[in-house]
Amino acid sequence: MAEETKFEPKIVAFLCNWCTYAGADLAGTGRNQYQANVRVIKLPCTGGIDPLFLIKAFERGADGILVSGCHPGDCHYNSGNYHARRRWNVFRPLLEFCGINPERIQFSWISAAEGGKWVETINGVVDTVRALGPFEGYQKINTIGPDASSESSQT
Amino acid sequence: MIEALRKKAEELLRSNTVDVIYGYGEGSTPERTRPVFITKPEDVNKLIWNKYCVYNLTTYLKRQESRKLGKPAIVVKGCDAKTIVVLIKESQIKREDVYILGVTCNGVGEPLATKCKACDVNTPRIYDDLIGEKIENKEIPFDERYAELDEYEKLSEKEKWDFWQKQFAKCIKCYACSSICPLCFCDRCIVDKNQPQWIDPSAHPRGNLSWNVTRAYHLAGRCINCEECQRVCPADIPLNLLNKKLAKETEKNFNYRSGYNIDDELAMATYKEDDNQDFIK
Amino acid sequence: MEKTLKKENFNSLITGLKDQGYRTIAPKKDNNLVTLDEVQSADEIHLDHVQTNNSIKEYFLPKTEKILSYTLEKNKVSIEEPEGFAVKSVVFGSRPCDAASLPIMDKVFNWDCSDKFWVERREAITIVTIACDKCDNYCFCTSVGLAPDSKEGSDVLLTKISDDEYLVETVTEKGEGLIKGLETVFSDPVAGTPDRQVASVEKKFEIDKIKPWLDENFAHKIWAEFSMKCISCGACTFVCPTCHCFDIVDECTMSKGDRVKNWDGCQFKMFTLHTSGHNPRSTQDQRWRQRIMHKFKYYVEKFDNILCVGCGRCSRVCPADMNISEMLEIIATEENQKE
Amino acid sequence: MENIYKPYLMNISDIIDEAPGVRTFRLNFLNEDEGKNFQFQAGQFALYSVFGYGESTFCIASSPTRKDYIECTFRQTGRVTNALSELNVGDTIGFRGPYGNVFPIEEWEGKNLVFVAGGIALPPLRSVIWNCLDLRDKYKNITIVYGAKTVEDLVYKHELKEWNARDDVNLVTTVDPGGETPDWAGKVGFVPTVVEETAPDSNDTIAILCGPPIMIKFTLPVLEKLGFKQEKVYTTLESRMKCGLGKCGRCNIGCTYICKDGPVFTAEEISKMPDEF
Repeated sequence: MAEETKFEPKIVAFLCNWCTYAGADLAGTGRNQYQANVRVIKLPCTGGIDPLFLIKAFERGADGILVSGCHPGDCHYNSGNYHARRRWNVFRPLLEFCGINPERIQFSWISAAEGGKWVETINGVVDTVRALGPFEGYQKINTIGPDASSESSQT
Repeated sequence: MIEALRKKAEELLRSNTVDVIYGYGEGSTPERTRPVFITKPEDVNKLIWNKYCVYNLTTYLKRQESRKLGKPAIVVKGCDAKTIVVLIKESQIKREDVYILGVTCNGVGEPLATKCKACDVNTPRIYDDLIGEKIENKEIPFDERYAELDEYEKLSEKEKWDFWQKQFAKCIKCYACSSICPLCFCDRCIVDKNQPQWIDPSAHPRGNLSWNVTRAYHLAGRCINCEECQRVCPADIPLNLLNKKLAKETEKNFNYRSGYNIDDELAMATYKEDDNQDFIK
Repeated sequence: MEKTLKKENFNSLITGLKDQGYRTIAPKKDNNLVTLDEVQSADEIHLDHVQTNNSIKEYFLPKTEKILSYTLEKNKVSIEEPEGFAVKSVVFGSRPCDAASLPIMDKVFNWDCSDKFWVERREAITIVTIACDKCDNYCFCTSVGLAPDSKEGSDVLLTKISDDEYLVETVTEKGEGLIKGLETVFSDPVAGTPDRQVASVEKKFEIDKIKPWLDENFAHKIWAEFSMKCISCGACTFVCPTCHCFDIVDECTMSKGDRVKNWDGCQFKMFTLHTSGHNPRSTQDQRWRQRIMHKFKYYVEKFDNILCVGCGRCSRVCPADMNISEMLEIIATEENQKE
Repeated sequence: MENIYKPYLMNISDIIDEAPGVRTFRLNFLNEDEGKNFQFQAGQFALYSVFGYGESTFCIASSPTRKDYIECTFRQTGRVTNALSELNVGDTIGFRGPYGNVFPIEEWEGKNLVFVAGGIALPPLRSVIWNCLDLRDKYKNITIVYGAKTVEDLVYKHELKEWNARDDVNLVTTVDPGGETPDWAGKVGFVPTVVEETAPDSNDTIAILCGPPIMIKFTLPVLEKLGFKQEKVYTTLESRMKCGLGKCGRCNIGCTYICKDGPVFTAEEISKMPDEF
């Protein structure tokens, strides 16, 4: 009897160098286990995360995304996370309006001291996205080749 | 009103206050108008004003060809005038570099353009001269202004996705939406940058989704709802819904409306410590 | 061969084509637009329009198409060629101007060496045109040597002869084969001269006047004057049935990718931009001139055809109301005045 | 039917750093049969591709008389050339060509040749220079004037030495003022000036010119002054190209398609083209 392969979501995490990345590091040095579905991309600051990065992650097969940085007031560059928060406030509803489940893009503040929160958050994201299932909508448009698009247009 | 407009235009050109008038002229058909560039006082009779003057002429402020004509006076409706506020705030033009010929307007388009349905700028909020009888701008409640979005926001996640996929499939990547947009003024658009190539240039579902989402997002907190992108789209994609959604979120979250007050900080260039963060863990 | 086709038989025609393995593309209404699109039944077909929004071009030169794919493994590359792109189809109800664009474009895609993506699609697709029974101000086929009932490029031409009947004329062997294969759908023509309902399209300019003027006026102030309102989008070139310029780009992930041919247009400022930063056509007047010159001079000199069929789409969609026939009228008038 | 957009696969067998940002690749056909059947002539160009990045157009820089390989020299500027410079010996690239017309070197037999090149424009001429040198008996005096911004920017430094050492080649190298090094033995000055100083005899001579537009612009009058007729002056043009086959529609200057009717033109032909370079 063929065993049903369980869906394991691919999660891309965009982390700020100063807080969340260090927090994730702390979780590692503290030997706190968390689900291995996450691929971490380290960036200097959440303020430097262009929403295009998130779209690109979906294009390249991510089922879910976590964006995480310093708590308000703690930004290494003073205000990067405040600016980022403004952008997320409008970008998230935009994606939702286009039919992308907002649960697939999650945001968090995790400081360098919060290894435990990192573990909790990433496990939460993985569980949520696993429950949502593969991001079929995006996978479909990723696999439709350029040649197929004209035939499928306007239908 | 046309007479007053022509008279003023002639006066501005004769006195060398400006070098050129960007205005509306007669179009290919009676239901169309077209942009005209008047540089000689004797040509002011080419200027017209009627309900088909839907264009937002401020887009020519970004074009090198029209800029070469010198200092302009622009015929603007109340909605178009908001663009100038944003352009000034974003350091694209200086207030003194443009002469604003505001026209009062009771709506354009036949049938009436959707942008006119909840208009609260019948009289421009910024102008050097006002042509036409001043109309008292009314206050329109938030819900009414964004009423157009209701039927789409109500859709389920899958319905939304299917709706937009169907719309984006029509996109042919002609970039008329960004070419016409007075606020898409980057010398080289992100889609034309290829190191790295963030947005696939092909007009397939993947490339079309990232292009259309990015185009809209780059106007977050900036779009003044002139609906030019939607008007020019040869594939009839309701692009303005995306822009409007972003405007709604900007207003809801930051109490900011683009182009209304020249003293307001640009929504996306500032922040407040107590900005909404109920979605952040 | 001449036959007639009753409107009520459209459905059996489409079903018949389907049974024979054809995909049918026909005008279809979608919101405000009528587009050439795949149809499953005759109910979807919409014929009460002047012109479809998209041109027939997209079924021969799609807006985006894969020209090869590859897989990358370390420093090993293997190339795979696309297959199955030429789908056996009938385009039903396209306009004569659209059909006429095909033999014109055959020239550029076949001179010197043939582009198989074009050629194989040309072979796979049969064109059943319906002569125009109405037109609008933007139509100018009669000014570029065509007519609302031209047969150029069509395999079969249908002409309305009453509210519910069409005259069917085969133009090519391919068309004749198609009709013969579906004999029961068609009837024999009734005796007498049928009442062909064909639009009358006003002739706006003398095409003979255009090229001589272009030959002399590469540097003329009209290029800048006329194109001042142009916003440099590609709408005119993309909806044009004869504009065929394209771009080739790679799209890939780390391990595999496609080389893709996409529509491109001479009105974009990036179109001719060199990597060095130099741009031979950096201003809009140069690009507008290129568009007119390419259509009415360069292509004529190279391939002996005007690269325009007078469909008027570019002028209909232009965001700034640039009107190509108006430009040509001005040129023809100028040429007249010179004499 | 053959897919005209399908490239040959080529193996990079050698990489030479010529100057800052400028590299030469030596390429061999992965499929030996393709290599055996492949022919080109001096002046032709090709489209080189890095899979995943796209295609870029430049000339074939090696001589058709050297049959075992193809060489190309490129400067790192755009997306594809940047990707090319990331590659190593043993990597595979795509190659489409040869395209375009050729230098009519048979017509030049029995004549003097003057090659004038500036900066990164030596590669297009290198193919024809070696071609003529490999058939040295067929030509009379051969003069090469080559200039670059600085000594470092000169490409093919080894070959310049080789040409300099030959007594059947008159090589004049120059660098822009300020670009010289203490041990620089060549001239200092801009190419047009140096051509004027060198004053090659225009009698029975063909001039072949390649360089940035500004160099061409100022060298053409100098050649005219020296008595060169326009039809005796050849140059090669470049443009943005995507297909190389006369279909994609962007490389035209008037009715002339650089990819099919060029890239080699005489100064006379160019003088008749509309001013849209």
